[in-house]
Amino acid sequence: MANPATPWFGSHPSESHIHFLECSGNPGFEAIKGKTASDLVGLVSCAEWTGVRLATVLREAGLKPEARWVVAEGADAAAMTRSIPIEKCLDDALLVYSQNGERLRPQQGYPLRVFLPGFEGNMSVKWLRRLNVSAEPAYSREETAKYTDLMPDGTARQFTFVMEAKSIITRPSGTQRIAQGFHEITGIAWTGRGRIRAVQVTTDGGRSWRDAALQEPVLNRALTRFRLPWTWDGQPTTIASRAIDETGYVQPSFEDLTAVRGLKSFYHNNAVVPWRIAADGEVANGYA
Amino acid sequence: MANPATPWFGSHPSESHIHFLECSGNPGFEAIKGKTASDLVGLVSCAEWTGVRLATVLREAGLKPEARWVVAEGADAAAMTRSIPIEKCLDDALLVYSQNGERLRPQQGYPLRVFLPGFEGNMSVKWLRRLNVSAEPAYSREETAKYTDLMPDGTARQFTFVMEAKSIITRPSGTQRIAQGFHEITGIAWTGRGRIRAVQVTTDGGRSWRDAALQEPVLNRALTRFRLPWTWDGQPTTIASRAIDETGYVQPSFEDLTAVRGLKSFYHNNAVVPWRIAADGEVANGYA
Amino acid sequence: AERFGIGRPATEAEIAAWNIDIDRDGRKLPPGHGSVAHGRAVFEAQCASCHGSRGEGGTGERLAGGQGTLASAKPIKTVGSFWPYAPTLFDYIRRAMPMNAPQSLSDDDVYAVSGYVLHLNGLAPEDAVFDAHSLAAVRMPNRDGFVPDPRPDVKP
Amino acid sequence: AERFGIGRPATEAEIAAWNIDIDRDGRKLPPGHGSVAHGRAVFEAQCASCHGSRGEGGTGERLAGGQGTLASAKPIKTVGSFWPYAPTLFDYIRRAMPMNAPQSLSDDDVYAVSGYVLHLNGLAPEDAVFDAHSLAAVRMPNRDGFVPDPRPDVKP
Ligand code: HEC
Ligand code: HEC
Ligand SMILES: [Ca+2]
Ligand SMILES: [Ca+2]
Ligand SMILES: [Ca+2]
Ligand SMILES: [Ca+2]
Ligand SMILES: [Ca+2]
Ligand SMILES: [Ca+2]
Ligand SMILES: [Co+2]
Ligand SMILES: [Co+2]
Repeated sequence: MANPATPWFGSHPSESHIHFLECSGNPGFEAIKGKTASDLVGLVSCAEWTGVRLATVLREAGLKPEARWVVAEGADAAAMTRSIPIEKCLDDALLVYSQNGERLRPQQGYPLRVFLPGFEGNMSVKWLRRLNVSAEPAYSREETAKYTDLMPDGTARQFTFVMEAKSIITRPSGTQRIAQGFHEITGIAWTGRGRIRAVQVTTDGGRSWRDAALQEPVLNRALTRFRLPWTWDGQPTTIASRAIDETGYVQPSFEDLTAVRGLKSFYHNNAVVPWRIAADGEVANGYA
Repeated sequence: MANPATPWFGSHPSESHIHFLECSGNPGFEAIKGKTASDLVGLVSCAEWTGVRLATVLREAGLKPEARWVVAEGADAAAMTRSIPIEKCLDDALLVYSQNGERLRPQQGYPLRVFLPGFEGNMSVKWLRRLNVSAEPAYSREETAKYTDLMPDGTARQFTFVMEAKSIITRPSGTQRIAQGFHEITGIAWTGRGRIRAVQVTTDGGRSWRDAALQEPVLNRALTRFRLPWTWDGQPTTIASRAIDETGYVQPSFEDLTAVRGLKSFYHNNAVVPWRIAADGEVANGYA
Repeated sequence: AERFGIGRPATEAEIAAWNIDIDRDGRKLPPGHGSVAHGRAVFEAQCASCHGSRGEGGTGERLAGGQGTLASAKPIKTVGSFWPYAPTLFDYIRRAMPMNAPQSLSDDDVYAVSGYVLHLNGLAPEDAVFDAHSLAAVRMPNRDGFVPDPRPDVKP
Repeated sequence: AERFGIGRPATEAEIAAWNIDIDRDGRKLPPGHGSVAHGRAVFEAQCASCHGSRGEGGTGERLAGGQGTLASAKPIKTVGSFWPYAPTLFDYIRRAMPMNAPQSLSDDDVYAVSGYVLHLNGLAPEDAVFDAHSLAAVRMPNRDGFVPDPRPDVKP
């Protein structure tokens, strides 16, 4: 990483990939009462990222056998530091210089940032100034005091990197109002573990679930749109979606999730979001 | 098509697809001497198009057995008219209202346009005001006097809809200048017949060809980036790419293409573009 | 596949407002008629500024001449040399010309000026009058000049 | 896979300029030392405005207290209650604090103020002096509070 300001395009073999990027606190466990879909899961984006595989750079540099982690450090005021397991570094980790076909904007980490598909967003260190290959993680403040998930027994889970499968119905959703008759229910689903296999939608408060259609192409670790035609009979009901990813993992209900993790883990809340539809067609958060 | 100004989202089942859209005269047979990659094949784009399948609309309306063509008419000053074979209409033809996630811009056919994946761009009628289902094509001026390909024997090919496989190296390309040493050759390939299967690159003026890497996802009827690492030894040479699509079709040389079609067919020129690299690293059109 | 019951039938009035397309055989040509002589007047007044008074030499496309050039090294494609169907001339002029005021001509004027363009190409006598029947009856020189697309046609 | 021969080794000077990360065991801690007493002075001057003079009640994060609350319904996570390794305190303060002027403190001052934050948490006596050896020797109360990620953990 001697000179990251050198334009990398052309001088390094590059790839482009469409991936989501999500804050691990999207939403926090307290924020689950948000009014709109954006209140609840607005801290996710999906873009085409272009750059060099970290594996290519590490191969050019040469790795010692004891290399187990790569510590990435930003050039921001806090010199943000996160440790990346070597398996991820040699798999799909990227050093990116472009987003959606244009050079990174300053806010997105110009000139170079780490991009870790499917991992919590904080690890995709911006303004990258240094990669330090080591036998141990840094145990930096951001991977001890922060970005660890406190459990009801007082222990905290550490190195919780992958963002698990999530989905939300964006239409109809909170603060919208619908009329009786034909509607196309639609929303987005994603998983840090690969591709979305299916999204199931309930229109009767969870009694029955139907497979939604997935918009092709269903990409690895990318937002995936789903759609289901539906005719609303005008009766109050609750609609919700749940994502199932290629590992078979099923997006849990908030009740099931918090039964295991309590309400204080802050990060990695991927619970189902139910939308309640009133007789007048008003749509509201089913948890609120 | 009674009221195309009605907002369609939500009231019709929609899909989004990433496809290229290309002018059938990209490039003309005279324009083959252009200086830059953009001079040669700049009349192509790739975007995500969102809308309703034409098949869905036709199914709702009901088709008679003698329905063989759908004549699309625009609300532009010339009321542009093109005939679409019913097979395409019932396959992947779309009526689109959004491009790249935002409503169509006026220049792109707001409020609604036809989108025919892989077909010559002129047929994706903008500002759509009418679809007329019929037993025959309209034989409109745009499908007789224009958009027909004149052959050396004076006959003209008609209903030449599909844009055949094409590719071009965009880096290094005409008017650029390279230094001796490592380069990543990169460019784009596409085919109206489905997916790109392979792109082969020559760096020795056509004596040998190597498979380039294709950027995933390789989408149906979409621009596909290819890349090949290459070390230039500083000797003058010619580089070029040729696309092979999933039907096995191979992008032809300009010589092979014009041997069959002559120089006056104007449309549907998909010949290989060779770039000549001089001793000083200047890159120029190999045909010029 | 599923039917959703969306949409409604277009009304007769809605269809009529936009129902202007003419088939190649001219069966959809409207009532009305116009002479080559009147067509010359319309052309001089509304077309010649772009197309030249004899249908060539203006900024608009060349409309006359070129017969017999299609198989040559310098093919000239015009209404007379290239267009296969005369009713398409009515269709196109009515919908798209004059370029500065499309769909402003009466059907009679379109018949007349279509006739004049045919006349400029030696395909109608000075004293001809065109209507649905006579325009459909014109046999264009390049009527049989079109062949279906044989692609893929270039073998590697 | 193929090697392309791109890039060059970083120089010693380039590495030294950015080589500030400290491991949890403190082996990478730099020379230097600082007393809790001096730390109090640094803290009052440069930290208390955000964190409060006793490490709580300011706009910055709470730095002291909360021990024994982690398993409760209102867990309070601070350096004293939650942080597993004392050397990380040196690392974080040196790289990121004071927030308005990060990386402005001398290593001696960072030792001193780290010591003072430990003192505020009852983890260092009033008269302690910290250096690489003594800071690495502090055993944080929540040292063993972290467990590996067991997900997927919620069964449908
Ligand atoms: C303001 C300029 C202008 C005027 C006035 C005009 N035209 Fe045109 N005309 C054009 C242009 C430009 C084109 C080519 C349009 C295109 O390709 O989309 C054209 C195309 C045509 C064509 C098609 C030629 C071909 O082979 O495809 C015909 C026929 C035609 N005009 C007839 C007329 C007639 C008849 C009038 C008068 C009633 C008229 N034009 C008035 C500019 C004009
Ligand atoms: C201008 C305000 C400000 C000043 C001055 C300031 N801090 Fe902070 N401090 C913060 C904020 C805000 C945070 C939280 C930062 C974050 O989460 O990214 C923080 C976080 C911290 C933390 C981490 C707490 C945790 O549990 O994660 C420590 C330790 C800390 N500061 C120590 C200090 C010390 C020591 C000084 C003086 C040398 C100092 N701070 C000066 C605002 C300040
Ligand atoms: Ca590149
Ligand atoms: Ca651009
Ligand atoms: Ca975490
Ligand atoms: Ca829709
Ligand atoms: Ca937007
Ligand atoms: Ca054509
Ligand atoms: Co965040
Ligand atoms: Co064009």
